[in-house]
Amino acid sequence: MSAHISSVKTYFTVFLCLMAGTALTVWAAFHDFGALSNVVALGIAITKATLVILFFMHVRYSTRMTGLVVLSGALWLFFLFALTLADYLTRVFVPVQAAAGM
Amino acid sequence: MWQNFPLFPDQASTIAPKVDAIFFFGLGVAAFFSLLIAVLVIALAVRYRRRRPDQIGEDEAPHDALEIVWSVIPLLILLVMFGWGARVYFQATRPPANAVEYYGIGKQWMWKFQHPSGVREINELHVPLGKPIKVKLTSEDVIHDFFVPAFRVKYDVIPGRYTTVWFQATKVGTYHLFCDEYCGAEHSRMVGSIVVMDPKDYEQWLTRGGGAAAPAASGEELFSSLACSTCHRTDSTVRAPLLVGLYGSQVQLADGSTVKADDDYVRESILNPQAKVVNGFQPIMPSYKGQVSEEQILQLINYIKSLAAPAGGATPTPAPGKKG
Amino acid sequence: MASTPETVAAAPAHGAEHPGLAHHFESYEQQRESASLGMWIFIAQEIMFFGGLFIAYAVYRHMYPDGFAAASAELDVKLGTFNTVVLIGSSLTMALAVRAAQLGRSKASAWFLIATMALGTTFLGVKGIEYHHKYVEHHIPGPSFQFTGEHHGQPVPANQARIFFGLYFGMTGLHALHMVIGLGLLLWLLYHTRKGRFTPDNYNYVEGVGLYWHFVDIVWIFLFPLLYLIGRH
Amino acid sequence: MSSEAAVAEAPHNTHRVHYLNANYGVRSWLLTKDHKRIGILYAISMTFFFAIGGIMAALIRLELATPAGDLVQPDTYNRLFTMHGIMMVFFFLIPSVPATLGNFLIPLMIGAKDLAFPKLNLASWYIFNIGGAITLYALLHGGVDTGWTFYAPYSTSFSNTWVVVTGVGIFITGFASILTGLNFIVTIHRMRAPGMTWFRMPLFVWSHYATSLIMILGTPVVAITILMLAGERLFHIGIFDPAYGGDPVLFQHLFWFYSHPAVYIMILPSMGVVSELVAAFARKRVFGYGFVAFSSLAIAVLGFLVWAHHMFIAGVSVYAALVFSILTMLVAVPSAIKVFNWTATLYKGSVSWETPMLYALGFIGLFTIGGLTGVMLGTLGIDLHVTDTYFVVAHFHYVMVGGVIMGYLGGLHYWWPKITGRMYPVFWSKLAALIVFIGFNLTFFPQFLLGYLGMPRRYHAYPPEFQVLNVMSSAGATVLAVGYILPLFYFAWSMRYGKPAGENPWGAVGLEWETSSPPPPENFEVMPVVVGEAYDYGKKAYSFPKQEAKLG
Repeated sequence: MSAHISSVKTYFTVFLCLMAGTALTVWAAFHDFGALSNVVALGIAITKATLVILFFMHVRYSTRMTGLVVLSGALWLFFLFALTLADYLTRVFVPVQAAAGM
Repeated sequence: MWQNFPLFPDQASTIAPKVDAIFFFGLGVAAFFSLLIAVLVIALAVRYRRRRPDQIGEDEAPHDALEIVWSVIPLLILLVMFGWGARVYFQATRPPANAVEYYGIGKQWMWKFQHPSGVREINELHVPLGKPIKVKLTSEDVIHDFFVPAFRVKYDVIPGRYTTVWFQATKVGTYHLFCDEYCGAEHSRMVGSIVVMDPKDYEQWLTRGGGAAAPAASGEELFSSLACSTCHRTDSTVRAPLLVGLYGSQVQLADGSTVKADDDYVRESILNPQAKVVNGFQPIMPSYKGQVSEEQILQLINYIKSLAAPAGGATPTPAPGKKG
Repeated sequence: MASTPETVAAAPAHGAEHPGLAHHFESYEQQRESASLGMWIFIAQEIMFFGGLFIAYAVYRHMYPDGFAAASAELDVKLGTFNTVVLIGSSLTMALAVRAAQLGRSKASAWFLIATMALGTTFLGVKGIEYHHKYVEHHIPGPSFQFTGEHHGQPVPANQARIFFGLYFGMTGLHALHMVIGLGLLLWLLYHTRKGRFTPDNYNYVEGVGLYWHFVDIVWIFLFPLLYLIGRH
Repeated sequence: MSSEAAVAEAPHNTHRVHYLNANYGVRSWLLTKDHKRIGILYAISMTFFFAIGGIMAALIRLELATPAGDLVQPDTYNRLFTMHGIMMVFFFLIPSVPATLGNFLIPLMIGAKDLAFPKLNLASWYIFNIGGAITLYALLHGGVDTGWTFYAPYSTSFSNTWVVVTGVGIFITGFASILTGLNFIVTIHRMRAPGMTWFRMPLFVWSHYATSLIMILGTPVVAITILMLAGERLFHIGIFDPAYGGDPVLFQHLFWFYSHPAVYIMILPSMGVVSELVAAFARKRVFGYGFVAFSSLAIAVLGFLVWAHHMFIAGVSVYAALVFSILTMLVAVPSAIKVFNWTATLYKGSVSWETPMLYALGFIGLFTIGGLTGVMLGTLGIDLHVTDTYFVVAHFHYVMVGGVIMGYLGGLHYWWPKITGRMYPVFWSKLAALIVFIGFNLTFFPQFLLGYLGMPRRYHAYPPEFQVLNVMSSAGATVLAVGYILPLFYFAWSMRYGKPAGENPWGAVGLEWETSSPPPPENFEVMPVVVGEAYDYGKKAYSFPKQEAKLG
């Protein structure tokens, strides 16, 4: 199967979605969502990244193997984050704050 | 080199038998499986040795059941080891409430200890038999590690934060203290000893040997020499909060939150006063960072602790001799 | 997935009728799939490379939220947003360049490559301006670092801001380095496109550099909100 | 070794072109794109680094023969154990089996002409040597005294040795590992011979596939950690240094995120070698082929979830310690599956006691001890007492020296006839295997006792009561050194005087034994098609369709 060739229209629609995403994330930054502000910012960034991966990088049309490699990259990053933060979020930190913060 | 040749460390603390118990269980599992595999491999290799040059082995149908068995059984044994180990770990890292608190400072290639009564020692720590002892540790430079093999006690001593170890000695004697995290050139000389004594001898040693001023007393001198007393007065709270009865109480901060006035709060307020400003006061207190060493901070903390007694309470009279 | 088990044709010397097909590959398709898979594995490795910096960011933002918010306030959101638009634009032109190569239109592909390089250089130019601004403000970690900021009325220790700026320069610096390498690859690609080396059968290098460029864009898509947009409310 | 060109032609195959006599001259070797020659180049530079690491090990053992630190200055001792660690881990153990035997054999075993990216493969060797040269440059100027673990804040602010330069050396060598891993994954996915499905591949290839996953996903994290360490040391950003508000435990998290999977990079290829040896010398299909294959992948994935069992007493939270301890128990199960399956393969086999099989049996025994002491270290209650003592030193030497090096030597002895077309003397090789086994146990078993007695790691002066065990260990080290030197002699001898080995000297089943020894430049005169299962000693597993019209 020769690699899929997307139409110019697809590329431009994806581009516009990315522009909208950028505007949205900047707008969202100036409004207080409390604890959710991180979730919103990361959510928008992940959607934009997925758009680039699926359409600009043709993962949408390429072999299952390519998708597997992308997912394994993300999964390993998740391993790193989940288990490192597991330590930091549950650590009863008794800081000698002065030395640390000063 | 032959006269003293131990093969097993002596048990000198309450946690030691517990650690040894799970160690022997682990050793038993390791020895059993190692011997099992070794005997099986040698027996099979001899029993089925090649007799004719062109002889080939018989093909075996796969036994999925057997595979599951020798996956699940090792896993179960491992989970038992995990659970038991976790219990011992919890006991070893949680000091009992009535533990007496000592201070320990690791500094490149020496140990400095301070008893609750203020006596200070270098590279040696005298402790009473049978009492739970908690040592609050921090480091002034790199990561060290407080390791007493006879007590089966070990924890890293990390700069920038407090870590604690606790033990309750069960045998009188002198035991090795090692620094167990690589810390530079003289890492292998950063050793000391823990001397376990009868409580009576310990008290005697304290008064006789450890003649240093009670930390609260020298803390009091520091309190005035560093001009803390100019603002923190006992009679007025115009410029600074009242310190009498402060230690251990809940403090209402300017940003609305409340925090317990423990060692770290006091320490932080000395070195970085703006971090937690008490409600109703201006952040005018200067920072003492760089002007006070770790020991002086500990002495100040002890002085403020001694103020915890109700006003006019028996502030300990300064002991006669004063060791620097 | 294994190379399609057609009869094992006696492989002729590849050079003659199959320009650009390496001797140890059976077919163009096998060569293209290998090149694409190789590039994707390289990108998975790059994800973990940047991942180390992102976890350091996450840990210190958890430990010093105020310090990070105060330090982030020093960054210029307008320039950051402009840069994001520029970089996503360059991703578009890169995708069109790859498409042109797939269709064998070398001239169009060359122009799109030039557009991508122009946008990339603009991005680096804007980054240069921002770095100079930090230099003037003494916000570069090192002996000359000064910081007196505050967040919600609370003064913020310089240490916490220094960590933020250390991570800022680490992450955006590494990203900029990847951009410079990308521009070098694009230049090499432009040279070979103009010489007509890439055909609809053999455009692996164009696709490879395209994947690399899109990855660098994705890294910035995450960097922008995490560095520029915290603590703006 | 490097004067390959001088290899005397074995009389009977003078007319046949193979990869050694295809072309001559130093240029033909230094610019080769042939995976077989690159494997040999790797073997040469790795042996050189192993020798340096070995000399340091000897000096360390000499120093430790006496309680007082009287052979070298304390600072010199610190540099010795640091460079011993760096040289052995980064420049010998990680590339040991994959870069030599893996490079040589994977294309042969899956019926490909070469690896997917030959130019990248050669670049990987050059990058490996450049990294090595930089680290040697730092070594000659005093080396590093931070331990191979580079813990902050000692490495960032208190050590005034060549930390940054050595870090750059290791950073560069890491890319050689990444390129090798990338090459293997793409080759195994895209270039298998027709008919070679995943479950007909040799277990050697499975284990290298799992190793490559770790190389790709783990190495970059240590690369960025070294960059951050250098940044901290030069600009005092405050990422790892508590004096500037950093957390030294974060460095340990990032360092061990790679360095624990790195120990699986070292052991998995040797496990692959042992699977091949046990199958070949029992002349039987490996028992539970599917389970052994998937256990390699399971080790690669679970290996990434357990790193903080190196940090139980380093200040991580108690709950995180629980999570990592239970995950460590999980990662031990696939290794147990492998050991049980190897043992079961011997049942009803036709077991021959050739030299490679001696190394394989030695591996199974020693790796079992190493693995089980590893599980003891993963148990929180025990780790509390034994971490950072000689118990840990004994554990990882049992796995790395008893496991990886035994596997590497076994593989070398097994495929030497295929690589050089020559056999080596049986008596001397069996003697060397025995000496290595005895020397190894005498060196490292006493260290288990020392560990529980509480002798800390990285001490050059220790209390006198530990001396007897240390003297035993030092004595064992000398025996081990003899065991490692012997193969250099008889391997060199065999290249000139060894009996010519035919296509299949051991009567084993495998695509690499279906071509001539040494193999032709493109591995097979005619590309094979796989029709049978792996290790099927019953019927012929490979056919060569164009058998009659023999090519050129």
